Amino acid sequence: MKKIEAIVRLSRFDKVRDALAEIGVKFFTLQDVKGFGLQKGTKMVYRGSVYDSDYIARLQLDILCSDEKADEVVDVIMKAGRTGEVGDGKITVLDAVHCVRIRTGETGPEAV
Amino acid sequence: MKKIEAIVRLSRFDKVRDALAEIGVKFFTLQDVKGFGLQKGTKMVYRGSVYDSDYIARLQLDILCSDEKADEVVDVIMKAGRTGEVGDGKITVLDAVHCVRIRTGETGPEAV
Amino acid sequence: MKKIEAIVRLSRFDKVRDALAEIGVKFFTLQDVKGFGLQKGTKMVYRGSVYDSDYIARLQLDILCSDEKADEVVDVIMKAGRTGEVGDGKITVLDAVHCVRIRTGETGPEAV
Amino acid sequence: MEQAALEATFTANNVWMLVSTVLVFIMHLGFSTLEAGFVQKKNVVNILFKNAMIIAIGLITYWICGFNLMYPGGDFAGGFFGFAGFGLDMPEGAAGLIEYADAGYTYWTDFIFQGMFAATCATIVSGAVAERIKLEPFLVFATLFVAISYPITGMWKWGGGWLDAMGFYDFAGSTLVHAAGGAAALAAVLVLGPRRGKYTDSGIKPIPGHSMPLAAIGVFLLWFGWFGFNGGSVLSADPGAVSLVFVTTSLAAAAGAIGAFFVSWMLFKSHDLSMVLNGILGGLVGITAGADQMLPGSSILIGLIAGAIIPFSVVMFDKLKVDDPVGATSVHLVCGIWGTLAVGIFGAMAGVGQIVTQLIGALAVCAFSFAFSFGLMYALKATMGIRVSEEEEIKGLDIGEHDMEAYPEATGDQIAFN
Amino acid sequence: MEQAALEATFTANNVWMLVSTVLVFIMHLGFSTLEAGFVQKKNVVNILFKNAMIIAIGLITYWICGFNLMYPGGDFAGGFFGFAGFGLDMPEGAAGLIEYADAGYTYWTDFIFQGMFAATCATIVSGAVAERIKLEPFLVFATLFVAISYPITGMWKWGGGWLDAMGFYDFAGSTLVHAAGGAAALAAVLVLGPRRGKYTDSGIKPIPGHSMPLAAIGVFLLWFGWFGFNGGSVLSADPGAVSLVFVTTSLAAAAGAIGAFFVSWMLFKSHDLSMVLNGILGGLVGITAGADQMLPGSSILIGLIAGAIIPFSVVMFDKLKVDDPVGATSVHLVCGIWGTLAVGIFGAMAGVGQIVTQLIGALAVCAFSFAFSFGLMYALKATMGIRVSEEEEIKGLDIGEHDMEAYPEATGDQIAFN
Amino acid sequence: MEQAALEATFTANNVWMLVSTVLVFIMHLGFSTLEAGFVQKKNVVNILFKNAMIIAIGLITYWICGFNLMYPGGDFAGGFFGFAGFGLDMPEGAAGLIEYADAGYTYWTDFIFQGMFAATCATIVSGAVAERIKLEPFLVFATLFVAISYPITGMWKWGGGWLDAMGFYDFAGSTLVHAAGGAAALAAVLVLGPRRGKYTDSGIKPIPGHSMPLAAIGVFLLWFGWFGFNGGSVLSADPGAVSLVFVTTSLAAAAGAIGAFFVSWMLFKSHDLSMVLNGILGGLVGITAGADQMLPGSSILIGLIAGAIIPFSVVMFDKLKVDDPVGATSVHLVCGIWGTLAVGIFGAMAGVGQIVTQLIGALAVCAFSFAFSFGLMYALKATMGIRVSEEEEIKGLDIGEHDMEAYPEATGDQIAFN
Ligand SMILES: Nc1ncnc2c1ncn2[C@@H]1O[C@H](COP(=O)(O)OP(=O)(O)O)[C@@H](O)[C@H]1O
Ligand SMILES: Nc1ncnc2c1ncn2[C@@H]1O[C@H](COP(=O)(O)OP(=O)(O)O)[C@@H](O)[C@H]1O
Ligand SMILES: Nc1ncnc2c1ncn2[C@@H]1O[C@H](COP(=O)(O)OP(=O)(O)O)[C@@H](O)[C@H]1O
Repeated sequence: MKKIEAIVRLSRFDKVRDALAEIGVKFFTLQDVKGFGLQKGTKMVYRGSVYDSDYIARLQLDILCSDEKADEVVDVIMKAGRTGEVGDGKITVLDAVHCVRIRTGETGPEAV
Repeated sequence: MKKIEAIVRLSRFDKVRDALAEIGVKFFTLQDVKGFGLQKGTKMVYRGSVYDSDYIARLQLDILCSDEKADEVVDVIMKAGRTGEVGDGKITVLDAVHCVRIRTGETGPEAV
Repeated sequence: MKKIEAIVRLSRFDKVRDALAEIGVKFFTLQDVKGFGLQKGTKMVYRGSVYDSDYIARLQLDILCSDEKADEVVDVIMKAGRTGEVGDGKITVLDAVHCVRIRTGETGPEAV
Repeated sequence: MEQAALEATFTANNVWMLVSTVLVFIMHLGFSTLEAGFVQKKNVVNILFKNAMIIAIGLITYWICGFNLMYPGGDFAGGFFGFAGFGLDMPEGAAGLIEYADAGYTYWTDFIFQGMFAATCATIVSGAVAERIKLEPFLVFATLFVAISYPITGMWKWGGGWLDAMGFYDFAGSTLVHAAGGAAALAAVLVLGPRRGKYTDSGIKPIPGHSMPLAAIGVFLLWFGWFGFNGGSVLSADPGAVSLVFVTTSLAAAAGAIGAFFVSWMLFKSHDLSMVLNGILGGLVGITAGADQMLPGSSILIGLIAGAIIPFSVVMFDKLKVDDPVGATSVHLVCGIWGTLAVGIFGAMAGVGQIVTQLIGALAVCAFSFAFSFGLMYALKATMGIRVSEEEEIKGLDIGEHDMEAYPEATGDQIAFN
Repeated sequence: MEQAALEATFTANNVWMLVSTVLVFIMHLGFSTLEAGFVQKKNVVNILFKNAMIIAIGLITYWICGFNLMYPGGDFAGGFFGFAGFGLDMPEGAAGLIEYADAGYTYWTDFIFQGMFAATCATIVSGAVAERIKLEPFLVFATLFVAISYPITGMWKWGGGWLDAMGFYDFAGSTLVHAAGGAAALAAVLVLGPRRGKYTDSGIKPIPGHSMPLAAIGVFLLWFGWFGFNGGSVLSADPGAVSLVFVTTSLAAAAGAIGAFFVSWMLFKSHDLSMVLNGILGGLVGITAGADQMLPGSSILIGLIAGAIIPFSVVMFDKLKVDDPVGATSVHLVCGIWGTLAVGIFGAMAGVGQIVTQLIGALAVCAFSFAFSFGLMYALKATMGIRVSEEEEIKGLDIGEHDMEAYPEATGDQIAFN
Repeated sequence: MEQAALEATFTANNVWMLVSTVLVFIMHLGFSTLEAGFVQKKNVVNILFKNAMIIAIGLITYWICGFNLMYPGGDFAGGFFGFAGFGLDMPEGAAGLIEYADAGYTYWTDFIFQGMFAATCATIVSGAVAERIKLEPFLVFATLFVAISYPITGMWKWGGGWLDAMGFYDFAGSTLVHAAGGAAALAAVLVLGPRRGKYTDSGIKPIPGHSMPLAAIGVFLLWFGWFGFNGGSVLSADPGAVSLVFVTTSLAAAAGAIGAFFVSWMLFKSHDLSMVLNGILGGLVGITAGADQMLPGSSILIGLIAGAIIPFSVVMFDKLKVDDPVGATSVHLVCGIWGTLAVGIFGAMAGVGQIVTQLIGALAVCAFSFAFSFGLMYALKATMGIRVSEEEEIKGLDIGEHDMEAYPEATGDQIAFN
């Protein structure tokens, strides 16, 4: 079992979701995250001061899948999420030692 | 050390929290997440259009615990979080290679 | 590759961010989380009831870095994030089996 | 006074009464935002929906029967009940205009000013039963309450009924509007029960409202509207009377804030905004019965006491497990009764006899209003059911009753740039 | 009437007209919050910015030329167009004061009351084109529309032009303000196209507004302001007339809520707050043409029908892929035409001939307003471009046009304690 | 004028003055929401609390001594200070009514209208010191400022003091209310210091306010209230004068928006909503001193310049490290002085001598107000301490001073369904 965490642009989210659906990933978990760093955010103006926003807004998708499927999922996200501009995001793959579906108690690949 | 990520229903949160307390898990981290998928969300109406919400709202609990305790924690969440209806959520167990309490610098099982 | 998840106080965030920048961690992901537990939150008053807030607010930083760098990162966060009062938070280190930069497709340490 | 000048005065009077009508109207927005601010995010659409419907229902039912129940004219017997027929019909010519109220206002002005009042009374209930009552039975309740109960008790005094004959005084409605609404709210809450999770074995668990700015907007708008509520109750633009009412009303509201400020500091060692806001309302409700009878000093005292009552009253109702998310019972019922009694304690009418009369009046109106509401709620409970399911209460009434959210969020719009 | 009394009446009349002006002014806040509530979080600064600029532009252009285009006096030929010159100039002495409008109001009052009206008409468009129009071309559009188109069609009736001569009746502007604004909105939307992602292959995807409380505040404030909009259109404080207008206006609004309530329940099996809010506005727009001609019963019917029309109309426009985030076309155009026709169906002027006249008037004004706006938008599209880039539409116009967020968030301030 | 007609005029005048009072009252809501919108989420309860208390304190202290300090009557010596005793006492009979102000308004009206003004002056300070001042010392400051300083400088002109004798003109308070409040704000900010993290080594770090809709609501409500602020300062309902004031006030506000629009585009290449909102307020403050002296053209110029000043002034204060989260110093102090001078530059009183007189008046009032506030703040700093701890500033004053949040969130209520 793998847990894949993908950080993508808001504007690419629709594409990524649809691409995932095509390869049979029909459910994932989503959260709003902020990319925080030293490089530039977005130009902002407030009461006469021009400044950069501290952070950039990104979406994080958490996807559980079987070990075999992981590469395909990463691939698909990479293709659908890419614009080529700085800031396209990252995909991290973690090992999940265990996974349970609360409703049924199924574990492992059947649970996702 | 294990990191347990449990995605549960909002309406089961109180039960899960209390059940965890009973087995001695007295602290965990919580965040709002969205379950995103192809199946139905909630029926919504807005200005004459009836539609399904894109996502369902869920809570994610992150719990750090010792390897021995992990099974008990998973078990307890499963029992307290279950309604039997589709949408009860998932529990994932990850291996934490290291864990530190910032205040004291304690590591490993003492840190949780 | 390691994924480091650090839960820190809001009031220490600036210090932690600057300390990380000094050791060359120039990008990380941030999210608002709630620390939920049995101990006290903050004293609150509402319409004549004095009570404790259910949770305490914390920030979670997710940092990807190479295996070698991990200890330094943990160390730096621990120093910058510590106040010595209860509630300073935790740092967890997970193994990332894989990591990709979406823009370029670079993997592993080059991707972070 | 010769005719042309009389007509000019009539015009000026009527302008004031219409301005007052507009001001009382906007109190509905005040109630809406106050109540919206004091409920949880998941029940905001529901409370706004109820408030929008109540003003509609209030006006339409007042046209159907309310006005003629409340002001039946000389036709009623015994002073307890009378009805002048359905619908409206302006008397012809001067009889509906300059002669209608001694050049104070026209027939239509009378109707619309009183109609706005009527609707406020029903609104008081809506906040107290928030976050757990089903929409349809609530609307039925509001319709019958405003169509029947409010005009009947109102008639007892303002329609020239038995309380009026007895010498009971209630200038702008501390009893007839506020305590009546508050008693109905209390009855409704008792039948309905508290919100799930409020009173637990380990004590009272407050359920904070989701937006203090909305609540504060509500209180300021209510104060704003109160200038019309009390100022319009002079029933003309009489310069001395209206301006005195402005002074007493404002000072009582100000003193209410100060009273609540100090008492809540004493009791809770904290500066509780929700208490100060309720204190202002308490001061306003308190002065309403005698706003034209007091000098500034007395009005300050009345407001100060009303404001000081609020924190005690809120705590008391909570101890009694009367769950009222917006404090309607404390503000409208308790301070309404206080204000009614104050007419016998301070000001031009002070006297033991008057206190007794005031007490009788307040109790009679509250008793009727309570009984009517209790019975009606009970009947609704037995038939339609009045409480949402536990699951819906957790989910929120916005999704449960309206399939909507108050603050819909697009994916990732929390931070809108990319 | 002898002089002193006449002056007193003049003073009272003018007070009322100024109060009405203030009430119409606050409708701009009503529009602002309504529209802000009905757009997504990422476009809120933009809609507020547009509304703040529109009132400024509306007043300044009305000073430059609007007033003298709309009320050119006897100078114009044929009744289609006239212009009395740039700027303002109060007639000297009594001619600009007591004699200016038969002791109804002064020259300055006339200008400022009418100026507030003018600005509302432009505001109607701003909601319909929200979330995708570029700021600068929109401001150009608003400037020219309010400076030229609105006063020209307004003159046809209120300035004594050909529609007035024909017997067309539009008391406070169901056609001249609302349908005119609505027709302009429709034209603008057609040129501009729908928001990205609204009409997809798999059907209509609603894009919910971000704040129902803001929307509700908007509707209550609009109703509040409408007392001045309709009440001030009596053009004096005549007690009988103004108070009747208050009654008809309020009852129609109330009935609008009820009409929309039942129809949207029937159609969608849900209690849609946005429909009830639009229903109130529909009722208000509907009664506006004949608010002084109706008795309470007819005004309720007019409002009920207007409210019932709203859900159907909203669905219809959506089927036609006319994407109007706030429902301006349904509320202002459709109910505006309905209200104009209703003058011929109900009330004192009812009659087949009148219906025809009303229809001609409504169509003529809408046609002109539509054509003017369509042409202007088209020209702007060809020159400056009127639509933001797809990327900007996704990011939101707040960042795109203003480099700001409506609800800036500090890191971690969602929960502010530590 | 014979008696009956005179009384009718009196009634109409007094209605207008009371309506103005109500409008000035609602400016407090305007200030509340404007300031709430311009602070961070974690300090919203605090700002609302301060504003609710200020109106209460303002009215009560005006009753205690303010009114009699500001309008001491013939008793004062030299024109710098006078006091007619504590509390209020309406002159008997006609002396407090029709004769009190030549049939303009009653004694009570005078008190309550002036009392609302007084409270606005204190409110100006509250925004400038937001997000870092301790609650209790601020309330002490507000109490003493509004009870003593404001009435003393007010008396110099409106109470018939030395500035009045000198020919200084300030129609509705560009100097006496706005610049006085702005100078006090400046003094307070200087003693208090900037917010933590605003002025860093790497430059100015803006701290955006948390809600632009609240800020916009505030500005619209302030404009709304300004019709009473300026319109009521005519001190009667004189149709010509009040309607002219409406025109000049509105056009100046509109022009202020336009001035700020163009200048902030020039300076920042962006459409900064907060600047346009401040520009509107700048225009309003600017016209206030001479609203009855200007023709439309001049009022537009005055507003345009005021609006254009705003962006420059905001940037200047920021360069000087005067940290004013809401722009009170720019809007009230700078535009207040500009408006005062404008009386000598444009309109009926223009002339070099008048400019000098205006300058003397403005400087004298600002100097007194600044010195009083600086001394008082300094004394409070030395005794109670005026600044919250660094930790509390980070956590926010809502938790620190009030143990509350402005937007409490239940677990998971961000998305309320399940
Ligand atoms: N070392 C890291 N640890 C955690 N998250 C990171 C790291 N580097 C980047 N991210 C996340 O990925 C997002 C995009 O990264 P960025 O470096 O801007 O893109 P690119 O790889 O195209 O240069 C960031 O907003 C951040 O959330
Ligand atoms: N493959 C997956 N990857 C990540 N999260 C998932 C996945 N499947 C489900 N989830 C999470 O679990 C929640 C409940 O899952 P769901 O499939 O609806 O329940 P059930 O297992 O009862 O059918 C979802 O909202 C989602 O957040
Ligand atoms: N067992 C745990 N699992 C997950 N998160 C935890 C756990 N213990 C603590 N945390 C997180 O760390 C934060 C601070 O922890 P706390 O125990 O209060 O600090 P300290 O270690 O100084 O006593 C909490 O708010 C919570 O988010």
